[in-house]
Amino acid sequence: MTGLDIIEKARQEKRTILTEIEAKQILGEIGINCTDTRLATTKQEAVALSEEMGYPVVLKISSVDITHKSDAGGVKVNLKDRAEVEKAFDEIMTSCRAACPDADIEGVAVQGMAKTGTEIIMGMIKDPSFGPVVMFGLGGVLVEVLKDVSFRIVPIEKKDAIEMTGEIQGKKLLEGYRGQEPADIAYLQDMLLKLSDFVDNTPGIEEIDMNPVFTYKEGAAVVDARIILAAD
Amino acid sequence: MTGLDIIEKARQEKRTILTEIEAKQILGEIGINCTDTRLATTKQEAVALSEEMGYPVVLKISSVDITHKSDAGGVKVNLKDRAEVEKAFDEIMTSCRAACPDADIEGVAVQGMAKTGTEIIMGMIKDPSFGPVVMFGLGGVLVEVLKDVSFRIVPIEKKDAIEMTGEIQGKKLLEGYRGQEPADIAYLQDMLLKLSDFVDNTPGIEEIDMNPVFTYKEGAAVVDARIILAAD
Amino acid sequence: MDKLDAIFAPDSIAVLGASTQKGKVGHDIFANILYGGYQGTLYPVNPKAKSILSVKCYGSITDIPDPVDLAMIILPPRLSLNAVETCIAKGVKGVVIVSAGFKEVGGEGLEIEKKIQNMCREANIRLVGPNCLGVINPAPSVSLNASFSKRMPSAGNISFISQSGALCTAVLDFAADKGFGFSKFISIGNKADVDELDLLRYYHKDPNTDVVMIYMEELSRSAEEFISEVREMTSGINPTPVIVIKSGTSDAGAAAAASHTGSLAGSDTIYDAIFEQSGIIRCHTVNELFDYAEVLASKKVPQGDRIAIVTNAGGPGIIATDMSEHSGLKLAVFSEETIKELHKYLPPTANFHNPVDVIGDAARDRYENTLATVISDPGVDSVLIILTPQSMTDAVGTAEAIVKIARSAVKPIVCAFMGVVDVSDGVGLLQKNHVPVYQFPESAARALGALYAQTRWLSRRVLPQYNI
Amino acid sequence: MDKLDAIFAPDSIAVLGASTQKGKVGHDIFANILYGGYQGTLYPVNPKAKSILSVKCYGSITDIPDPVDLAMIILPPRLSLNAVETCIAKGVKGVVIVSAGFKEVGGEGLEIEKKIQNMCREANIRLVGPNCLGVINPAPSVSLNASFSKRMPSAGNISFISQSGALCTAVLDFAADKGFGFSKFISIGNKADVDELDLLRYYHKDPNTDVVMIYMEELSRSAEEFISEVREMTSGINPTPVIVIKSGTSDAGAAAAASHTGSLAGSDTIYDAIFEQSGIIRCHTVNELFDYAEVLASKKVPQGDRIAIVTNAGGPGIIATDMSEHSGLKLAVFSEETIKELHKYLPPTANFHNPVDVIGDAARDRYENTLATVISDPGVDSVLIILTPQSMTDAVGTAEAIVKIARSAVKPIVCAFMGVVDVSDGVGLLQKNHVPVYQFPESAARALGALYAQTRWLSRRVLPQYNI
Ligand SMILES: CC(C)(COP(=O)(O)OP(=O)(O)OC[C@H]1O[C@@H](n2cnc3c(N)ncnc32)[C@H](O)[C@@H]1OP(=O)(O)O)[C@@H](O)C(=O)NCCC(=O)NCCS
Ligand SMILES: CC(C)(COP(=O)(O)OP(=O)(O)OC[C@H]1O[C@@H](n2cnc3c(N)ncnc32)[C@H](O)[C@@H]1OP(=O)(O)O)[C@@H](O)C(=O)NCCC(=O)NCCS
Ligand SMILES: [Ca+2]
Ligand SMILES: [Ca+2]
Repeated sequence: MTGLDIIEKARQEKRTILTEIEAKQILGEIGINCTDTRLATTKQEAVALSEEMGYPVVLKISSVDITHKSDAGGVKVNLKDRAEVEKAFDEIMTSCRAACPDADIEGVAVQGMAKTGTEIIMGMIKDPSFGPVVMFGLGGVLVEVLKDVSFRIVPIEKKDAIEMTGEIQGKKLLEGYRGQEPADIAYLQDMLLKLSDFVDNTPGIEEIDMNPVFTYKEGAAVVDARIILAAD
Repeated sequence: MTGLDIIEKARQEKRTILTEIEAKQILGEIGINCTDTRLATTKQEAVALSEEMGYPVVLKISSVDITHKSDAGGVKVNLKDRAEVEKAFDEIMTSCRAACPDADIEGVAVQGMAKTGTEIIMGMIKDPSFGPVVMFGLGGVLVEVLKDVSFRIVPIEKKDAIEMTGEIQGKKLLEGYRGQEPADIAYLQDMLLKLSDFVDNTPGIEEIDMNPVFTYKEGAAVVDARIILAAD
Repeated sequence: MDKLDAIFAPDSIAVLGASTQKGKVGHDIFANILYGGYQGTLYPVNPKAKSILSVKCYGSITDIPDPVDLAMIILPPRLSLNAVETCIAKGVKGVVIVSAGFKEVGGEGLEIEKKIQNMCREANIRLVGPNCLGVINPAPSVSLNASFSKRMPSAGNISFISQSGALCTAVLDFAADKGFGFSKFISIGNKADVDELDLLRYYHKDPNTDVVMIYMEELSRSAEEFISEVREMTSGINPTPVIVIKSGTSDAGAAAAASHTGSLAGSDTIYDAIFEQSGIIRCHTVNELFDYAEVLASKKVPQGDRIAIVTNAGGPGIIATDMSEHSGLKLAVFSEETIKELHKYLPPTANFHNPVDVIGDAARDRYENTLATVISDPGVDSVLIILTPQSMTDAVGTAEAIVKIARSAVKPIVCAFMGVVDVSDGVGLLQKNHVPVYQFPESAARALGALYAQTRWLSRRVLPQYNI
Repeated sequence: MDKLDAIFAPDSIAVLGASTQKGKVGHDIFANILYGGYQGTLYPVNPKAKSILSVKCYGSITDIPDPVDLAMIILPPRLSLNAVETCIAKGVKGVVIVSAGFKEVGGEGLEIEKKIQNMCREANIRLVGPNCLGVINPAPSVSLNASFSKRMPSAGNISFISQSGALCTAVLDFAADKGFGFSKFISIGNKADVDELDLLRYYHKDPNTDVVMIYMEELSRSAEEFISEVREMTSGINPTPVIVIKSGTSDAGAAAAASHTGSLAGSDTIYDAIFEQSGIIRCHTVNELFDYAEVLASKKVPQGDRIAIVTNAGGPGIIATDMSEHSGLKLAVFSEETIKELHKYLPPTANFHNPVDVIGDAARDRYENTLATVISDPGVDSVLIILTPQSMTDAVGTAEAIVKIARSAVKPIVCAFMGVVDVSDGVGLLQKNHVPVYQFPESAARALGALYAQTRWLSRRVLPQYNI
């Protein structure tokens, strides 16, 4: 299925929220690197996928009805072997069913543990007056407490992307701070351009959230992603 | 030895830098809670102290000549049993002797692992024109990248302490953020007052750094501390 | 001929709703056009009057025997609707509706506004307003003051667009007090047709407009279109700097968003992005608006961020230094030759390093020689001159010297002549010669900072979209 | 009698270095005192002149047959040293040294300054300067203009302290233009003796000083002493608000620090702390200094942060709303009774919620009734009135109504009368009656924000030092 197919399918199912797996597939298709994330509908599949990807892995509940996955007990990280994966699978299922009894549960998303790096967040939202805007900010405390983010109206050009990564208060963090390796800023700028081009060419997208994105000396990886479609 | 004795002794030894153990003893005496930190001169002592404090523990090189302890390989954290402590002791000694061959090494400071909490930093410096000032800020990224700190001239009164904890940009972090428990702000204000009263009554102190301090729902603990005396 | 020429430079104007009664809006605006020395032909229209202020009056615009370019309508909404019909019949090219009571009150007013909007669109007539203050063009060849305001500003190279009519009168007063000149001045009210982008296009082409000031409450068209066009105007071969003061920051829309990104996107943040992307300088007070317009209108941009400060008083020099650094500038480091040269002209107690202190008893000469010297230093990109009135101070002489040097300099020079009365002749001289001059050093430094931001915008180069 | 009375209100003055030559500092200052209508007795001292400007001249201060309170010394450093000796012999109570060339040039100048400092200290004489502009006291009972500046400001309740002499002349000019009055005005130059704290003590006790403005370059005494005393003055039973503009931010000292704390402590940060702890309001431009002084001098503080805005134009109302929120205020929510009451006075197209729009054609009545109504709402702590000149506007009448209500109101009222000329009579009336009035709504809102910060400072309560 291509990205457009995924969107089409969701529309037919009268969904506006895509699953993380769907979101990452769409983003991957436009050239944005996401951590490998695949659906397991059974415990056996979860183990098989984990072995294939290599430990440690992360298991997350996959359900369009569960928005706050961690709160529902739907996330287990750093699973180091088969036994841990099996145990995590059961625990996730049990606690999600208890927390959200009416939720339609598709299965569990298995994903490799991304090497940690400086966290950033990137996203897009449709402004009620001005249409899509893209956003760039530092992850974690900086964005949540200080709202240290930069916005631009879509479509952006290269210079805009350069300004976005340059105008946040905490930009020193991207230059490599306390022994952390510097972020590949040019790569992040490219990601912003790809995001802008994508939303510019794809009508019907309401919001995109990539949070967190881990940045590395070369490249970056989207660890969690959400896409919300416009209600028609 | 009381705090004043420690300072007197350092002066006689023509030292301006106190060890972490000395610094914490002085701070403890004025009612500032520091993690229990004691000197072990031998591996056996290190193990004995660890058992007494209870695992896990932290080992840090204790030497007035080694300022950047981590860089010299002088810090090992989260040591869970006797074997790990023994191994850590040897490694610390080896790498510190290699990194700083001329350093006078007193031994190793053994300290209990403090429960983590929101990090803050607190300190004091003597301004060349205006004498001692106290400082309060959030630890980690916020203080290092954004310099989000508050200063007051010594002596401060209660209202000043209240303003200090209230005027930092990231103060929301102290209110408990993302499930982290809220900090005991009144306790931090008391710490600032104790710090101010201490430096106001004790001449000859050039700088004090408490970084990090972990804050809890009740109380707080100074995890690392430095005191520098004025050169006469 | 541009359609908007009929608004800003009409050959003839009819005022529908002109009145004989002093104090009525329809009378006052007619009087302002008449006594403002309008260079075209003016016709009052009022079914009840024979003449207004001695000018023959017509019962309907269609009775006027000659062609009419612009119709000013000052009639209540329902009457305005009929009046627009007659204007179309007459074949006018532009309509300005001053009256209030349209979209902004909703209901019937909104309905009437929509009807008028459609009628004008179909007739291919440009419409300004309704609910606006009017239009002013002080150029001697036009001399049009079709506004509420009795005072015609002097002619200059800065044009103004205001969504709020009320702000216009205050801005005109303020400008008169500052000796500030305008090229074109317009209040656009409800923006039923003509809006900021239309006017920016027109001002950009206008050889008499070098800088545009906008007071905006909200942008009522596509951000993408606005950005892509304005970006061209503010950059390109013939860049027109645009400065905006934008108010109103209701974040109600954003509060409802589901995602993280959404929760951070306040409408004010989005406007910041729009202005950034368009190359528009945003400011937050009317004082700043004027300060920045003045320096941008001098049409010189610094090549870099290194500022030299020349002062006859230490304190203001420090204030200027602080604000320069706050505004993104750096203090220039002088070459050895510069310092050697300065020693020739300045007393030994002077400060020869940046900020140069020519000392309280400096008359014209020291300023002149110092300015000539520092501006020639290749390490200096712009100069800020501070003059405080002291007993030996020669404000006029110093201003003459500055004007002389500024005339041939490519680097921008701005002045802070501190004091209102004692230095006013010097200030007047600088203003007449388009050397930006401020009352306090902090304003001057901040304006130079804005000018340097303009340099950075202009040097934005087109880059390939992707690296890889 | 306070020693500083001899500086601000001397019964007699000798000018050492008074000169017959127009243009010399010694001549001009003498002339300014004489023609400024000084109410005491003035003696020129100059060994070469018989009389200066018709006044009998003495060869030495010791030749003067009567007692002398204040000696103004306007002689080069070495001569000043001798002159101080004679002043001590004469038994003066205060000395002001205007001359430059002392500590600020180092070397011999510094030596001489130290000697003079010691001599005055031993003789128990207060010394102002050297390197200062002088002293002004416009009170009719004194009428002293012992300064470089020809213009005597009008009398008011704001006192000024400036470390920079040059800034003083600009401030005086600016004040004259704004119709701003001063109680005491002093330039303290090198601060060999009298400094900010001495003057703050004096001003605090002075019944004619309600607000103090300071221009400071650096504080040259113990911060602890300064803070603990000034904190008492700005709080306490008879609080005197103090506003400072402080420049100069060299962080060289801090850069050398070894610790983390040290690396974060820039000198500017330390000054912020000093001002915070002293209850001093810091501002960054001279405009703000005046804006805040004006509102603080009106001697009313809001009980809370809820502001009501009344305007005859939407745009400026929005600007005021934005700046209010920026400045730490909240828009008041009116009670139902208030809104009902407003319906009685305002046309249906008005906005009855905060900000209240009384509509462009409001004359005096609507403003008067609206202000009376909103100020009585218990949910309102302060009111901002915006007036833009439109055809029906009655600036003077509206000002009269505001003055009438303000006279009996405990809640602060500030105005923004937009426009310089058209509204000037109304502005004059407000100023005369101590109702703070600004040119633009953003300045008015920001000033109210500063006033509310003052409320918060005053309501600082003494708390027990420790919880536990
Ligand atoms: C438009 C407005 C000014 C009209 O108010 P008014 O003066 O009471 O209106 P009138 O009905 O008296 O009409 C004005 C004149 O036009 C005349 N008139 C009536 N019908 C007319 C017609 N079809 N054509 C021409 N004139 C006509 C009237 O007879 C009157 O003239 P008179 O004084 O000689 O009798 C008023 O409705 C308004 O909108 N005021 C607010 C304006 C404003 O604030 N705009 C926004 C600025 S930011
Ligand atoms: C103090 C200063 C003004 C004197 O400059 P000057 O006018 O050249 O000084 P002079 O030596 O001519 O002395 C002035 C007068 O005092 C007279 N005089 C000399 N000795 C004297 C004495 N012992 N007692 C009284 N008068 C004396 C001189 O004869 C002369 O009078 P004249 O003009 O009638 O001949 C100058 O040195 C100075 O400091 N200027 C800068 C001032 C300034 O900027 N201050 C800071 C403001 S922020
Ligand atoms: Ca142009
Ligand atoms: Ca007082």
